[in-house]
Formats: sequence, C-alpha cells, structure tokens
Amino acid sequence: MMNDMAQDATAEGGRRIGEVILDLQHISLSFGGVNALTDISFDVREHEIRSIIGPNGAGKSSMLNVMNGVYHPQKGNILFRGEPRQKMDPHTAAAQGIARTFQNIALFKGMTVLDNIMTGRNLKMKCNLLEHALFWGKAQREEIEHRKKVEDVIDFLEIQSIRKTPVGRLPYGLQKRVELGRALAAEPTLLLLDEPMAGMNVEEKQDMCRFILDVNDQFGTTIVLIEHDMGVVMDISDRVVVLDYGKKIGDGPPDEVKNNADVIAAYLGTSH
Amino acid sequence: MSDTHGQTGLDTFPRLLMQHAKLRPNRPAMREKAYGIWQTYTWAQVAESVRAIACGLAELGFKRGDRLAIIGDNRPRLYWSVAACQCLGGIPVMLYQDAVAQEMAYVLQDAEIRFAVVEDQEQVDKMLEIRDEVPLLERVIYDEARGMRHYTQTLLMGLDELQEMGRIHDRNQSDFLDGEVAKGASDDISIMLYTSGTTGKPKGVCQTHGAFIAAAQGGVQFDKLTDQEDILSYLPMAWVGDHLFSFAQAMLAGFTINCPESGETVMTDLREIGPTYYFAPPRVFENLLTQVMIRMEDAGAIKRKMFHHFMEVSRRCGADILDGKSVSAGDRFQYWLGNLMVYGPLKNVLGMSRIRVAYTAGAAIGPDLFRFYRSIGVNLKQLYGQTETCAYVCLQPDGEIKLDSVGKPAPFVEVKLADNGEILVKGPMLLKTYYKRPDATAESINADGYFMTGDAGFFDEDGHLKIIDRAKDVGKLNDGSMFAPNYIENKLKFFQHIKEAVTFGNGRDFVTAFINIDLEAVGNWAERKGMGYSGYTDLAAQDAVYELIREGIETVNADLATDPRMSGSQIKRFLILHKELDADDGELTRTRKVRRNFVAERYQVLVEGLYAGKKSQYIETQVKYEDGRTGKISADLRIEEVKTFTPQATKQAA
Amino acid sequence: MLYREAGQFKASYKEDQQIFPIRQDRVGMAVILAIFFLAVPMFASEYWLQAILIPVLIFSLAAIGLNILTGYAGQLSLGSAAFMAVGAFGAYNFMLRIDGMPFIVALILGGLCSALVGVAFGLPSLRIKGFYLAVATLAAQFFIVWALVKFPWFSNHSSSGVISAQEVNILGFAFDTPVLKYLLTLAVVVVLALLAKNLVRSTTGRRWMAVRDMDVAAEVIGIRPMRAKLSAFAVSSFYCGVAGALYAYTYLGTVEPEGFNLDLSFKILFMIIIGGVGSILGSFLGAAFIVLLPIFLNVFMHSVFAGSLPAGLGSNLELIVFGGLIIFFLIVEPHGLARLWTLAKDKLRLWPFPH
Amino acid sequence: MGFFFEVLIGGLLSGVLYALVALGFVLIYKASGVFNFAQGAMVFFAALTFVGFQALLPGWTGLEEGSVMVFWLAFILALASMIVLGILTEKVVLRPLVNQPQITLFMATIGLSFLVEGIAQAIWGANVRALDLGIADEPIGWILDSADMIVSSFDVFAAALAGILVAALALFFQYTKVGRALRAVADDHQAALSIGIPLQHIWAIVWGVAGFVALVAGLIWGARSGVQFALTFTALKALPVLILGGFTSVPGAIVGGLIIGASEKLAEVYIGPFVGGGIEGWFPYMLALFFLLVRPEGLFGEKHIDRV
Repeated sequence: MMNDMAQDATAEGGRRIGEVILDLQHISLSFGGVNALTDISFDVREHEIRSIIGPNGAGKSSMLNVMNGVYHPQKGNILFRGEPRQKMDPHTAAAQGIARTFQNIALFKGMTVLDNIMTGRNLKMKCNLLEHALFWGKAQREEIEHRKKVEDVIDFLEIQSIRKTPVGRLPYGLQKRVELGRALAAEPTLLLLDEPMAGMNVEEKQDMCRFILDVNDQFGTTIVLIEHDMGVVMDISDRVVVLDYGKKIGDGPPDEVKNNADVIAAYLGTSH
Repeated sequence: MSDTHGQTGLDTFPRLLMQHAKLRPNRPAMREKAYGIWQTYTWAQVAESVRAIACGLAELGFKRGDRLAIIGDNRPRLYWSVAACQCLGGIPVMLYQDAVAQEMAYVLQDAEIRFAVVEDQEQVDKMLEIRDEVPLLERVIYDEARGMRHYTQTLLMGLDELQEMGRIHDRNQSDFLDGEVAKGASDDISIMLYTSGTTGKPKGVCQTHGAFIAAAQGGVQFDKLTDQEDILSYLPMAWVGDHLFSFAQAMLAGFTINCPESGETVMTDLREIGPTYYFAPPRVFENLLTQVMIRMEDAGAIKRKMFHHFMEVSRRCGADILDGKSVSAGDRFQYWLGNLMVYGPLKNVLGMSRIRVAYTAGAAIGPDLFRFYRSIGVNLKQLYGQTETCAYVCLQPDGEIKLDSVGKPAPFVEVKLADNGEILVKGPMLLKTYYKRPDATAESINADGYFMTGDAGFFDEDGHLKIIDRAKDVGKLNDGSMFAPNYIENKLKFFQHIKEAVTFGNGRDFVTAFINIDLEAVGNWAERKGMGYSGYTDLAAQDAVYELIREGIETVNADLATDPRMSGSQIKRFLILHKELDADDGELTRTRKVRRNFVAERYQVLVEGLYAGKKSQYIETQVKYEDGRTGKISADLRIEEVKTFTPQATKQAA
Repeated sequence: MLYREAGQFKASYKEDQQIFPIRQDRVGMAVILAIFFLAVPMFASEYWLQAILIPVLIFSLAAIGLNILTGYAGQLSLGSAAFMAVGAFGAYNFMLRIDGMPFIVALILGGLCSALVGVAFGLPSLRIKGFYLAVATLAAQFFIVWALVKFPWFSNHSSSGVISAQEVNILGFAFDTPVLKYLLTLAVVVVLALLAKNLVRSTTGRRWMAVRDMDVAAEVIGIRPMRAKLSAFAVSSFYCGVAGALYAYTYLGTVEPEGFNLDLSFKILFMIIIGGVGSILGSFLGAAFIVLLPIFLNVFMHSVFAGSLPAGLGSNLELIVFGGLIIFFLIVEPHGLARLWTLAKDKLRLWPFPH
Repeated sequence: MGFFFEVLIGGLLSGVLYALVALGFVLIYKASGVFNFAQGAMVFFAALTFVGFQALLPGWTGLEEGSVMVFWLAFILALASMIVLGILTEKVVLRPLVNQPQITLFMATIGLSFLVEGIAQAIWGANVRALDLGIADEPIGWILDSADMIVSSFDVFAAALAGILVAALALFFQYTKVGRALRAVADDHQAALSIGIPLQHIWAIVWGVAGFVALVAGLIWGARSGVQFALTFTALKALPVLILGGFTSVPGAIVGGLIIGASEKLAEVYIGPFVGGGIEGWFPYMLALFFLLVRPEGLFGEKHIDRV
C-alpha cells in the first residue's frame, strides 16, 4: 500500500530533487560535557524526503534541534541555502522557511484546532497590536485572508469536523495531524518532522504517510523526517542518515542503507 | 410559484433555470459547507456555471441525446452538471456513488455512456478500473482535483478546465447555448434513473421534463412551497427522491439547496442550516429517535422525568394540535409548557426548528416513530411513489394524517386498484420508457395507460391509500391464509432493538423469521444491564438478547392476532443471524432493502433448520470486509419458539 | 434551552468570526448593555452606584489587565495594584501640570505611563518564568509604592503622597454626580473590554496564548517570545493603569500610594482566579464577586450576631472565605465562574440532552 | 568601621531568620515541587498558637505563668497544631491538585496563606502579643567592651538556635531512613516510588517538618518584634532569599538569607539616606531581580536545559 504510494510519488512525480538546501558540516554538540552529536556531516537536497534513523538516544532529535536553531552546536558549520549560519534562534529559522513538529506533541493546549493552525501563519500576518485591538478593516481582512489559507490546510488534512475543538480533547493521532497542520500553515520550504507516526495505529500511519508524501509532492516541500517505523522510512525516503550514539554510521538511499553492515549491526540487528 | 408553470415556455428545466437567474439573480440557489462556512451561490452564479459546463461539454463533442453519467455525493457542481447536460438536450444518468466499479460498469454499458462527470479521485479510480469494459467512455471529468496530479490518462479532465473551456466557447458563440436551450421540448427525456430492483438487472427509467415538472409542480402547489425554503441535500443523487426534492422542486419553486460538508457531518450541517423543507427515509428518522432516547437515558433523573412527562403530553395531544383539532385548554397549556421545555429545544438540537413540511417515503414508517415527530410539532408526512412515477403518487394532506396510510392521490394523479389488489396509477408523471427495454415498458404499463406499481393495497373509507406489501410477495400459507412478509417485517422493525427481519411462510405451514438486532440499541441496553459482549455475533447469541427479541415478536404476534386477515401469519420460530445483513454481501440493495430471495438462498440451511424443528443450526458464511478482502465466519445459531395467540383470546385481552 | 441555533449558519468568515456568533448571545448582550446604560442610571441608588457598581467596573478593568498578562500570556504578576498606582498618579500629574489637559487624554497617558513601567518590570520575564517572575513583580509592587511615597513630586508635595483628583470635565461637561461618574466609568470599561476581546481573538492574542501554552513551540513557528511577553506586559499594565486612574477619579477621589498595596494586588489576582483565568467575561464576574462578597458577609454577620459582632471577626472571616474560595475554585473549577457559565451555556445549547 | 560591622552583623543575624523561613520553603519545594507561599502565614500561625497556648495553659492546668513547664507544653501543643495543619494542607489542598501546573499550586498556596492567617486570628485574636523566650535583647557586654560594637545577645542566641536547627535537619536528611527517602523524592519522584516509599507519607512528613521550622522561626521572630500580622510580610522576604539561593538548595537558603539580611541593612544605612529611606522594604526584591537577570538558576541551583 505505502510502497505503491512511494512509487507513485517518485516514478510519475513532477518533483525534481534539486540543489543542496541545508548542509551540515562536522556538527558536534554536547551538554555539560556529554556528547550528544559527534562530528556529523550530511546534507539535505531541495524537494527530497530525508530520513534520520537510529536507536533511542542516538541523537536524532538533537540533530533536528540543531537544524532549526533550538540547540547551538559547539563545533561545525551549517549552511542554509549556501549561507553559513553561526548562531540562530528558532524564530529566525522559522522566518527562513523552516517549520517542524515535535516528538512529544507540542500543541497549544488551551486553543482550538483552528487557532493552533492560525498561529502557524503568524509570521505572515503584518497587522500591529492597535489594529488587532480595533479588529476592523485591515486587521479583519487580514484575519479572513489567512483563515482561508488555514481552511485549505484543514481541508488538506481532512480535519474539518474538529475545526473548533480544543486540541486537548483530541485523540493522539489527530493531535499529531493538527501539529503537522500548524507547521504546514507556515508554508515552509523545509519541514522537520520528529517521529510524526509514533504511537499511531496502522490506519493513522497510512494517513500520515499519505499526507507527508502529498506535502512533498504537491508543494515541493523538502522534508527531514525522524521515524522509528523502518517500513515507512524505507518506503518514503529518498535518502536516509543513520545515527548511533551521536555518530553517523550510514548515509544513502534506503536500499543501500538497508544493506550497510554497520547499520545492521547497530540498529536493524538489535531491534528486528 | 404556480404562475411559472402557467407561463408558456417554462416547460424544461434549463428554461426554469434561466428564468430564476433573471427573476431572482441574487437569491441563494445553492449553498455548500466547505472550508468552514456555507459557500453560497446565487441563481445568477449557478446559471453562469451551468452555461460554462454545458458549453464545455459541447466543446468536447457532447451531442443532443447523449447520456452523461454523474457520480458522486451531493455537490453543487454535480447538480450543475445535471442542468448543463439538460441544456444541451442530453440525458443525465445518475449512479449511486457507493456502488463498486463492477456495478457501475453495467450501467455505463447499458446507457452507452461517452461522458462522465465524477466527484473525486475515488470515482475516477473506479472509472479507470472498468475502462476496458466500457469502450465507449471518452471522457471522465472530475470535480475535486485533489490527488489527481499524477493521473496522466488523456481520458481525464478537470471540471475547472472544462468550465474554462466552456466560458471561452460561450464568449465566442454567445447564442449557442440559448439556441440549444430553445431546442428543448417538454417531452424530451430530462433524466435517466436506474431502479435498483430486487430482481434482475437495473433498468434505466426515462423521465421527461414534463413529467418531473408536473410532479414538482404538484408538490409545490400541494404544500405551498416558496422560494424561501431551505432544503438539505444529502440523499444519493441517483435516487428519485433526491432528484424530485433537491432538483426538480428547487428548480420550479426557486428555493435553496444546501449540500453538507461530508457524510459524517450531515447531522451537524442539518442543525446549522435548519431546513424548512426536509425529506428523509424512515431509517433516518428512526436513527434520530433512537439517538434521542439513548442520549436522554444519560440525563439526570429529574430531567428524564420531565422529558417523559412532556412526551406523554405530546402523545396525548401533540398530533391533534398540529392537525388543528380541538384540544382542551389544560392540555394546550401543558403542550405550550412542553414546547418551551422539551419539544422546542429538542427540535432545535435536531435541526428541525424551522421545518414547515417534512416527508418520508421509501419504506414503511413505524406508527410510534411517525407519531413522535408529529407530536413534537414536526409536520412529518408520508408520500408514496416510485422511480417510474417521479416518486409522486400519493401525498398526505395537512390536517388529514393517518399513521398507516400514505395519503390521497396527489394533484394530476389518478389511482385505481386492480382485482388482485395491485395499485395502478396514471398521470403526467409516468415514465416515458425504460431505456432500451420496450418489453419491460410494455409489461409495466397496461393497455389503458396505467402503470402497474407491483404494490398491493386498498383505499380506506376516507379515500386514503393503504399499502400492504409487494403484490408479488404476498403469498399463502399451506392453510390458505394470506402471508404478507413485508407487512410483518415492518411491524418487527418498528421495535428499536430489531434492525432487519426476514420472514418466510409462502407454501409453508407456519411463519418463521430471521432477525438482525440493532447493534447500537441492543448494545446500549446490554451496557445498562451490565452485560459484556465483544461484538455483533457475540451479542446476538446471548440468552438475554434472545429473550428481549422474543418479547418483541410476541407483541407483534398479539398485534397480528387482532387482524382477521393476518392472524394466521403469526411467527412461530425465529433465529437471530450471526452477522448483519450487508449491501456489500448482496443481501441488501443499495437502498437497504432486503433481497429476500437472495437471503433465502444464501441461508438455505437456516431456513431448513427453522422448519425442521431443530434447536440449533450450524452455518458458515463468506463475508466481504470493508477493505475488499473476504473471510469466513461461522456460528451455531440457536432457534427459538415464540408464543402465538388465538384471534379470540387477544381480542379479549385488547 | 433558550438557544435556538438551527438555521443560524455562517455564510462568510466575517460572520463566523464574530465575538458572539450565536444570535441569542448578541441579543442577550444588547439587553445587558441597555440595562447598564439606561435602566441602572435611572433606578440605582447612590450607594449602589458608588459603593458597588463603580468599583466593580473599575476592578473588572484591572482584572482584564491582569488576565491579559496571566490568563492569556501566562505570566504571573503580583504587582497589579502598583501599576494601577502608576496610572492614577500619572493621570493626576498630566492633569495637574498641563493646562487644559482633556481628561480622556490624561486617562490614556496615565495608562501609557503604566505600560512603560510595566514593560520595564516585564523585562526579567524574558529570562525567568513562573514564581521567579512572581517575585520579580513583587519588586515592582514594593518599589513603586515606595517611590510614590518618597518622591514628593509625584503627589505635588502633599503629605504621605495623598492626591486629590481634579474635577472631571469632558468638553465642558462636568462629571460630578455619581450617576455621571458611573456612566463615564461604564463607557470606558465597555470600550476597553471590547478592545481587549478583539486583542485576545486576534493574532496578538494567539501569540500570547502560544507563549503561555508552550513557549518552545511558539518560538519554533516564528513567534518572538520577547515581543509577545512584553506586549502582554504593556497592554496589561495599560489596562491596570487606566483602572487606577478611574479608581482615583471616579471612585475614591482621594488616594494615597499605600492604598495600592500588595493586598489590592492579591485581590485582583483572586478576581481572575475566581472569575476565570483567560476569560474577559470572567474578569467581570470575578470583580463583582470579590466586591460583593465582603458586603454580603457583613450583612450576613450582622444578621447572625445581631450587633454583638466580635471585634475583627468580620475581617478574619473575609480572609478565611477568600482563602478557602481560592483553594476551592483551583481544585474544583480552575477556570472559575466563566467556565461555569460556559458549561451552563453548553448545557442550554444541548438541552434537553445532557451532553 | 565598627559601625559597618555592627550593621553587617545585625543584618546577618536577621538574615538568619529569613534563612529559617526560606528553609521551610526549600523543604517543601524539594519534596513536592510546591512553591509554598503560605510559609510566612505558617510562621505567623505557629507563633500565634504558641503565644495563645502559653497564655491559656496556666488557667487550664494551674501551672505557674511563665514557667519552663508552660513553655514546653505550649511548644508541644503548637508543634502538634503545626503538624496537623501541615498534614491537613497536604491532604485537603495539595493532593487534589497533584499534576496541576506549578503556577496553579502556587496560587493555591496564596489562598492557603489567607486562610491560615484568617484562622489564626479568628482563634487567637488580632492583637499584637508579646513573646518572651527568657533571652534578654541587650548588647553583649564583652563585645561592646572589646570591639565597641553593639551585638544583641538575643540575636546571637537566635543565630545559634538556627544553626542548631539547620545542623539537625542536615543530620536528619543524611542519616535517617525518612531523610534518605526525602532526598530520593526530591531527585526523582518515579525513582522514589520504585524503591517503595509511599509518596504521600513523605509529603506529610515534609509538611510536618516545615511546620516545625516555621514554629522555631515564629518563636524567634515573635520574641524579637512581637507576634503580629506584619510577620507575614516580613516572611515574604524569604522569597528573594530563595531566588538568590535557589529553590532546591538548603545551603543556598542559608547563604541567601545572610546576603539578603546583610545587604538590606547596609543598603538602608548607606544608601537609604540619599533617597529618603525606607528602602529596606523593596531592596531585597530589587537585588533578587537583578540577580535573576544574571543568574536565573540561583547561587547553587543547577543549570536547566529545556528538552525539546
């Protein structure tokens, strides 16, 4: 099933894998002397689906956090669209078109699905506080204009019936979907997904898989994905990076990675 | 709106549409819940879109008399495609959207379809699947572009693209379409609807503009419908009822059609729109009532008591108040109070506050069910009709509602009974022909021009028609007494715990029954009693459930015993089926009617078991799962006896 | 039960985004406004106006201010009273020192002074959260009151900082009777409440709530926590400041810095806890509750002890009841009276169904 | 110079008192993650209860007023009251709020402080009461003679008492089973559960111990400046102490207390005159505020990294 979809996307796809968009060079990150990442280099190309896999504690989430500026590596260079960046805040990353989801759902619990996704558009909303207070004319028009975009996202993710539900009341699988929606609302060029399918049942996984492929395909969004389900990863990824204990032990197309001896030993061998 | 009909020239749907675009260009013709709000289209916009689609179709080579298949949920653009097709003098052919590809292949072949407008990727996939079997199919036009990016087949085209094409065409030859509309005649076929038919292959019923306009006209007149009505269109477009209510009547009266967001949101959308005019088959009303009762069970004791008290009041006088009969001042006050506390709010949460007229048809409706809605002030009425009669034969007039009749013959309709009790009808709404089936046409319309409905019934003293059963299903027990299976089954199904029932008895000594329990109602009942169960099969086999069902059947028996014509067909033995009858397994039609013969054949062993006097019977059945896989389930079904009543004894008891 | 929503469908986003999307709510609101603008001035006694309605309105405004900061932006403050003081003294000085200063402008300027001070004391919120921040706002509370007492310039050199509000005069019309003061207060409060509601349902409000609910995620989608928090401090303090100015001008007439003490800050905090954290409506309910409760208790005690009221029992009972209620609400209904109303409304909308 | 030291020592000694109150905060925070704003109210409650019993006991028992017996009986009764109060608080207020956001718990303890103050005054009256521990509040002669500094014997006694208390607590934590359990809880609730210690049990003990600390602090403070409502405000000064010392550090509480005590006195004496005096009221808070900006985790707290 998923295999079919993956082939659809690559075989017939109108998407072309392009230039390197994000280049990570010799990244090392440590917390209080404990090394989380050691000398890791890899790149992400435009329009591709790039997966990061590895056993628990391999440093996958840290890697994502480095990418969008939550963590600052002690060593190494990051080039985004060829521009080196030294220190960067997450909101600067967001302004550059990097959006992400989190391993543990990080929705705004007190808000509805609609409002959560609306926050995803906040960078594109230009009205100031006074205009918001009046909520008349420009501010109202802006709100409506962005509501339309958000409704597109809601439609895309097929969550119309929960539009006005507070996110706290939703089941886990739907919350994950809403979180993806919030990231999509920002119309990112680079989307980082941290275990988008963790804890889901088969049907939910299939849906999520379809959404990820559709996003990649329809909007040309570059996707970096962390996922535990090897079936999914091998199906939908263009290239896979394998981490273990903060070190890179494999990198390449799924088939190549699958047959890499180190990877089998460190990861596949132990968990399968 | 009666004036429109009187005017000459407004005798086809395209002309009606163009007239509305002129008369009320800014009134809403359609709304669709999409992207969180009710997107509204005015008559002018609709007419413009219809023109575009029509011109687009013409550009593709669609010719006068061509059939256009239309497949999908109730979407505005699909309704527009119907109108567009009619503009060109074509014949729209609606298909049930949940049919599987193979079922569709037959219709597409039979109707020699060259063009199809379908809703989305799902339907496109079906078309592609059967493409080789329907070589005539030239173009499949899809409404919803989602997921269609990688379909490269030249067969396919987006409706957007078609409309764009049509607009250019219309600009270049602005009088083309008007010319096409002008060519249309009242006697042209306006639509082809396939009857699902309990036996044989479906037949295409060809109806003319004149027939549907007459049927719509009669209904509009009868219930004084105006252009202010709102109706929710959620029943399959391929069903004659939807075409009459959501298309023909709307086109005639100029009222607003509202399309729900999706199948799951119908109830919410119903509540939001609050239609003034509503149509639903009995099962929808039944599900609603079941839900009302289940939800009320969870209410606090005081509220529940209040609810039941006022329900009692409404049973006593609600229907009379609605019918304008005289009611005591005390009851009137109680009813007023009840309306404030219960009926009003209840109608509000069900989305029925604004209903002026509601109809039900398609199957018998239980008297309790029917009375419930009327007594809380919903003007629910029954009508009677077939695809062949534009669903328009009898209507219940306001103020003259009888629970067990389908009302009086509608305006322009003549009804008479054949010697064997079969109902015969005549009028402007009769079908022109079955498509390519002169034999069937000849068979169903007799020499005097009456359509033979195949239903058995009689007129009561007030001239109201009462339906008993399908004429051909009415059989005899070995002792010669009448056996009307539908009649009995309907009585059984009026119990909330029984979802489906199939009875046997023709040519037998006594009557037996298969029962399907209602999983929701019985499940709820079981939960309240603290019974555990793992699913339908498990629940259906439990002793307490058998006991519950037996009580229901005994009540039916007691009721049957009071009618001298029916007392012989009391049920002696029954069993509860181990699976729910399912359209996917061919046991039900797409309109959820039981296919009696098929069921009897498929469960032959069980029928034998019932008559062989066994205590239980083993059965193994193939089933189709939702994902298309098949599997086997087996069970050892218990067979139980039921008490029957002598006609004498119950008369005394009653 | 009273709701009849069938047929109230939204055909545009504008309709969908109204403050009161349900017609019955709009009607209800109009009726309430009519009562407070028309009926109350006609029928309410001077005592009701001066001792109850005016303070309730003013405290509602202060509670809205604190709610914006605490309820919406998630930053706890124990210094609301101090910001009220800044507003009161600010407005006083603008009126005093600038000839022909229109009152409304002074009110706004007073609020802006408070907003500035609020931003200054909100700066630590960029690095600290939760009760660390609460302690930081305590610094504002003590420091501001101290400064207003110690620097006589603020109070025009009156003893111990007491100021007497000038006459309120708008476009030559003197607001000198309780009814007029009430109407002025009401008008200001209604307008500001509307603006607050608009803010919290706009992008500004969503940014605040995002920072409140999960600041890391907020930052990742491009919200600058610094701006969000400081804007919340500014708006919150503005509201408190205007409330403080009204407190001086339409309620008490004469105020001293010590009147804006920690107790008052706590009172405002209690208003939002009992009324409803994160609710504009709750701010009104909480303010009314906290103002009315002591009055009710007083009446109650007098009827129980019939004149032989043990000394101090009244005020102690007030402490006990306040404290007990806070704990009760936090445990039983952390979203306060506003949530109770929401629940009741949901019930009414679904009536006769229980859920 | 002598004057400087005199002020410094005076400040340090009152800092000891802040430290004592702060200690109560730290204990509870460490064990249950609750920032107990009501600690000040508990100090007030404890002192008032002690004084109340001290006044009533002679009448009840016929013991001689002011005798050692009365003192200890009152102490025991007050301690019992504190333990009851602590356990009740834990059961009635905090347990239903388990798993709520910390800020909610914090607000609950603000409510609690009102409740406790109200109850205390409703029972014992709102008058200022004198409390005599039998220690004279007069300059110690030899220091006055040798260094020409005024150092109160009471202050020294109080400091010594506080020192003993801290030492005792340290021993309690280090060497008793309950103490070890407490530390386990502070480190990791899950871990504590897994070694089989009933969490609720521990919380009750902690609240009891916090009550005891509050009683000692209340006695000393009450003896010095009378038992009155203002005690609760003075106790608020423990908040900046905590910010300096960190919420989880016992040594932090002590060092923080000393710093706050000393600096507020020095500031009052050396800066106060230039700005009109009375800066003692806010100086500790401002100090804490600036400190926060530099080192949000406190003197001894650990740097905290947000995991994402």
